[in-house]
Amino acid sequence: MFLWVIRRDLLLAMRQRADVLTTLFFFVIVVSLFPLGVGPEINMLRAMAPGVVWVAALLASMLSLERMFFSDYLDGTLEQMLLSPEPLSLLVLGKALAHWLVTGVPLALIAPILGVQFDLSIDALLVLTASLLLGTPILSLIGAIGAALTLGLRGGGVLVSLLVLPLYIPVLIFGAGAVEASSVGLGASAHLSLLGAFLLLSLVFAPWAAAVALRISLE
Amino acid sequence: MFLWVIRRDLLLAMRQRADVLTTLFFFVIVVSLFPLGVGPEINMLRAMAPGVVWVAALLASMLSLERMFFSDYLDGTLEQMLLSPEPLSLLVLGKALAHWLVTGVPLALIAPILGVQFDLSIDALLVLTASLLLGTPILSLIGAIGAALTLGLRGGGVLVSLLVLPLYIPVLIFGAGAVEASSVGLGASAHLSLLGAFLLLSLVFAPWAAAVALRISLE
Amino acid sequence: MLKVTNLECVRGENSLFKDINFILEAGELLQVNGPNGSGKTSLLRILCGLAKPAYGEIQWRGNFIHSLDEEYHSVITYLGHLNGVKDNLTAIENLCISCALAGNEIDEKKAYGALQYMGLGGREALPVKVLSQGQRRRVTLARLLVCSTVLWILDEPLVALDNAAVDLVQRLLEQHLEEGGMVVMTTHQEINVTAVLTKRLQLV
Amino acid sequence: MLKVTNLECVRGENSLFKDINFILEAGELLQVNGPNGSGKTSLLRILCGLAKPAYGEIQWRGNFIHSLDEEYHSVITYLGHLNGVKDNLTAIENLCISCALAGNEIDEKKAYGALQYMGLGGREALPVKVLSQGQRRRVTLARLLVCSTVLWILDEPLVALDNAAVDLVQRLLEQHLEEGGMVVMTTHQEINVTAVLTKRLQLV
Amino acid sequence: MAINWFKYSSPPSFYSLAGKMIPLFSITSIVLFALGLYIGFFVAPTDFQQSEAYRIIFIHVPAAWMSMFLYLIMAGWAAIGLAFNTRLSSMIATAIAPTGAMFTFLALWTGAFWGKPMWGTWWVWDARLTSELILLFLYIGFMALQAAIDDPRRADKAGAVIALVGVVNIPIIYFSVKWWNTLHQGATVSLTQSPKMATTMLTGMLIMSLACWMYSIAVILMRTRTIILERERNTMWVSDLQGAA
Amino acid sequence: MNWASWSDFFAMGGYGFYVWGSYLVFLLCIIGEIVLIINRRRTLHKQLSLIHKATKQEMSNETTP
Ligand code: HEM
Ligand SMILES: Nc1ncnc2c1ncn2[C@@H]1O[C@H](COP(=O)(O)OP(=O)(O)OP(=O)(O)O)[C@@H](O)[C@H]1O
Ligand SMILES: Nc1ncnc2c1ncn2[C@@H]1O[C@H](COP(=O)(O)OP(=O)(O)OP(=O)(O)O)[C@@H](O)[C@H]1O
Ligand SMILES: [Mg+2]
Ligand SMILES: [Mg+2]
Repeated sequence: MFLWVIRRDLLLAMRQRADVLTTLFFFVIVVSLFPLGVGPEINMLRAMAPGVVWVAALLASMLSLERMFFSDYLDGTLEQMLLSPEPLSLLVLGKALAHWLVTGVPLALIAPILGVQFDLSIDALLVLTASLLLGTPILSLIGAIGAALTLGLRGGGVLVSLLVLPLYIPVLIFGAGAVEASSVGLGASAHLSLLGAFLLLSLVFAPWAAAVALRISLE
Repeated sequence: MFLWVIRRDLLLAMRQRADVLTTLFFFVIVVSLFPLGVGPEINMLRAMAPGVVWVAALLASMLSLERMFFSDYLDGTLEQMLLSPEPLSLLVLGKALAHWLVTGVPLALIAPILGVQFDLSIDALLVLTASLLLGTPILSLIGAIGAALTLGLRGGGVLVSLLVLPLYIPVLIFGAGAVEASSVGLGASAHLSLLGAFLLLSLVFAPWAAAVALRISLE
Repeated sequence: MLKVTNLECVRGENSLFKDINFILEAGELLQVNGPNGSGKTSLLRILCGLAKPAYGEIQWRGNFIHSLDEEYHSVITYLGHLNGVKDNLTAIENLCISCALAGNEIDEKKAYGALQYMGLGGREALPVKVLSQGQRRRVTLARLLVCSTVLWILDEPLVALDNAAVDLVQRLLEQHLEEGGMVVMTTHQEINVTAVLTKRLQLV
Repeated sequence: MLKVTNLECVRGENSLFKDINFILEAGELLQVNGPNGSGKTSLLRILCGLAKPAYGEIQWRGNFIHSLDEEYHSVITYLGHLNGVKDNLTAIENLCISCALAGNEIDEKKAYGALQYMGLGGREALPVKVLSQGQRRRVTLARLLVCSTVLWILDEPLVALDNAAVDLVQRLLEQHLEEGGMVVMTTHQEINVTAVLTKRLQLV
Repeated sequence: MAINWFKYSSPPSFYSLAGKMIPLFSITSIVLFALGLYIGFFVAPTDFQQSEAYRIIFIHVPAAWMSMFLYLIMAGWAAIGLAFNTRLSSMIATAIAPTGAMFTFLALWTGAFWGKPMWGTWWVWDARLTSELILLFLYIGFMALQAAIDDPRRADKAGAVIALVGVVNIPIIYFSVKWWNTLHQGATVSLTQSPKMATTMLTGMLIMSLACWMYSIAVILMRTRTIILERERNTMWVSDLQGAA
Repeated sequence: MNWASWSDFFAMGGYGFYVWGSYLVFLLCIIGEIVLIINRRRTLHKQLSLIHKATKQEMSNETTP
């Protein structure tokens, strides 16, 4: 049933490919904006690359949050989910996972190409991908809470950013930190394992909190 | 009548202060995320400051675009504007100007404070403010086209970013370029006058294009 | 003076109506009837130039409306399904601003009088969001009192109004028609307006 | 078996209804009537636990529904104003998935049969967005054929349906009631279902 | 003649006309590709500066040219659709976008694969490269906007506006090498030693470009036919077509 | 003829990776585009024939009784 939710969301994403691609291109465009703003000096670009890629990933993931529950809310599917005999938090977990598969994974996979534009080393590129793969599910999980809280509110887009960006900060610090550590030769494993710990924590708590938020928003 | 549009939008912004503040906070948060992502080296931060502030301004201005026509579209005011005896492009110009007064000007005014955090010199701070004051109206004007085109579309938020960010790039390049030029001791006047030329161009063409787009979207 | 020939409207893939022909002279009322989704709103939007017909022409005093454009806008007043009032502005601000946007600036006193007439006395300075649905509709309709246009195009003006307000609107329409104005309107309710001539158009 | 005592619902600042009491036994149909905005949808949402009442209790087989929670969900089927079908999925995908979400996985053959019965034969593999409004409603209602729940809570199930489909739904309800099921429904249309007992609840 | 044009601007007759033209253009493009590749790999000599790496030119330059031409043509058809409300021209514009985006991507990709051996880096943020990247974003924005709008007539018009606004980018790409002092120069290749080699190279490049043209036309016609069917699915002629099939 | 042997041809004077990397992607893009179009056309035809069949069935249902 958990699997059904994921399956359904992926099927929908397949049918509305434009939505998925738009997020991806937003990510690419934002990352490409920085060199244009900062100038083409390759050393500086290399140094700021991890931060830039990670901030862009944060923003892309955040902007696509609105989609997580909104169309289901509009067409009544969310009501049906609330009435399902399975625990709601499991459903939310499914939706967050689907969101990750649809936004986080493509971001992580395309990030190395962008990293090449910033002249990152192979090692750093690998760590970048790994940190994004570990970090983006956290973004989807925490984001689910924000998306559930702002469901159907006017100005939801900017509001959700205010709610979730502060919570995203630890992920940003350790995600970007991992890449930097590896590019200056220190190991990235400490940072990555911290990210893993965050992931576990949010896997446990976020679906539950988002489920509560959903019930509140739909009442 | 042009003045009435501006007056009305400012009055509304006054009544819904939360919306205005949210944009401002988004700007502040995004700018503050970078030092977290990139690390605390002050030289690098100083070098990337113009680019970062400008990119954040682009994103903040872009995210608030949705508001430009959307509430008027929902409650039918936009229809009334289309039926006004004044040319529609004048109305659009008024709305873009109001959008600038509400988002662009506060951004430009708060930017020096953020610039101080990046250890910019006084000169550079002044040029930053000047470039933002010259550049943000262009963002509002070009953005009006994108906002008008995506009016009432599913997933409008990310879509508008895809449409307008590429068009924002010249503004970003010359805006951030001006600050950099002044902080390395070259004069910023060449960049600023180019921005001024862009502004004139977009003052002439953007309201007209946005008016065409509005008519298409409302048909 | 308003002449419509062979109008056809296509929404999505099917044609809503076709071969609509009528002439509306000064002092005449045209009432458009039809079930939900039959295209009444679409017709009215075409008449005021907000949408383009798939086929056919609309002439105002002998000129095609798409060639008149802004000139045509200054002789019509269109009130749609939506109220076009802002929740966060007061009734009087809403009235003043919507008149100004329609190219007809009025002073506070006139606006005050119009709201008074519409039975909103004492509520002019409240933000519209605390008003009831019917009261909001009255704020919208107050524009008819202060505008000086000839052709009124009204989409379900009586929705959400109580009997007193319906009477008020009927009297307003009668007065406008007597003065040589024209009205095109839709309504699902019964209405009795004494006009020079009341035409009916049935959409299916 | 479903017992409601002293139910009150408050939306915004005013009370929509209060002191609603009824008991629904196996084989019984409860029809909720009332004008627009009288609180029918609100009542149904409270009955299935989507909203909380301002006052009063709802018991299912002697247990309060808020203590049963997910267990209660597995005995009810709620169909609301909204269809809960996805435009971009096909009819058969929609049916399979919504059943699976309701904790009742069905195979393609069964889903196929249900759609066939609802008069959608030949259209199972089309994306729902190309179906007409009535056909979409039929896709939603097809869930009633394959679910195995006892209590059906239906909000205006007959909307957008033509006469043939209305008959179909009536027969479906009769069969469900004969088998000892229960139905709570609202409708503005006339319906005749032979049930053990048809109760009526009038909201004002 | 005028009547003829009129006839083929109606979707059904264009549909059948395009059906007849597609094989023609496909075969020509296959022949030209074969010829161009043969010249490119076996006739054109090794470049004295770049050795064999320069052979990327036979796809890089055609792809770069096509990316710009196709954008202009797309904007042109879209503008005609916007001005004269002709359905077919808007459909052609819609059909051009994916092919244009593909050639833009290829120009970027092949450029990057050329830059690594020549400049030592996959990517630099110089004016031509950046503006070409923006071109890709413009194509994608056009496609995304049209995909998001359900009403095809509105999609056509909205797409036309954004396509026309984006046209400013094309002169920027083309003249970027002149206006700014950039890494990307066109000169390296034409500076080969003898005029004979330059001519074989030039013929190779031109033949490949022609092949890309033919390919684009064939693919765009195919896509236009599909779009016509999608949009006119409820009309008589499509169901007649279906009944005949 | 520029090439002494096939391996020479594939090596491209040491630039094989770059040259073949470009040409391969070029080929893949072209093939991918054609496949996508044919796919789109095929699903469309399938849908159209389904609709056609359904409407024909309905029409015969209406006329026979
Ligand atoms: C990603 C990187 C690159 C991009 C986006 C790019 C883009 C373009 C574009 C848009 C054109 C056509 C412009 C025109 O017709 O004048 C072009 C032409 C050309 N490019 Fe590139 N290019 C890239 C890398 C390179 C590299 C690395 C080289 C060689 C060292 C190169 C050599 C050429 C040559 C020789 C032409 C033909 C110029 C002419 O004679 O018209 N490009 N490129
Ligand atoms: N973009 C569209 N695509 C397809 N169909 C559309 C579109 N826009 C409107 N329609 C359809 O056109 C029909 C006419 O709508 P319209 O609003 O004109 O009806 P109406 O007569 O005003 O109805 P009501 O009495 O409910 O106001 C409706 O059936 C609607 O579903
Ligand atoms: N959040 C809210 N704040 C204030 N009032 C509300 C709120 N939500 C609903 N209402 C009001 O509660 C009333 C009951 O709505 P409900 O949907 O239950 O009516 P209904 O009987 O189902 O009507 P219909 O026949 O139109 O479906 C309406 O008048 C509505 O305006
Ligand atoms: Mg209507
Ligand atoms: Mg209801």
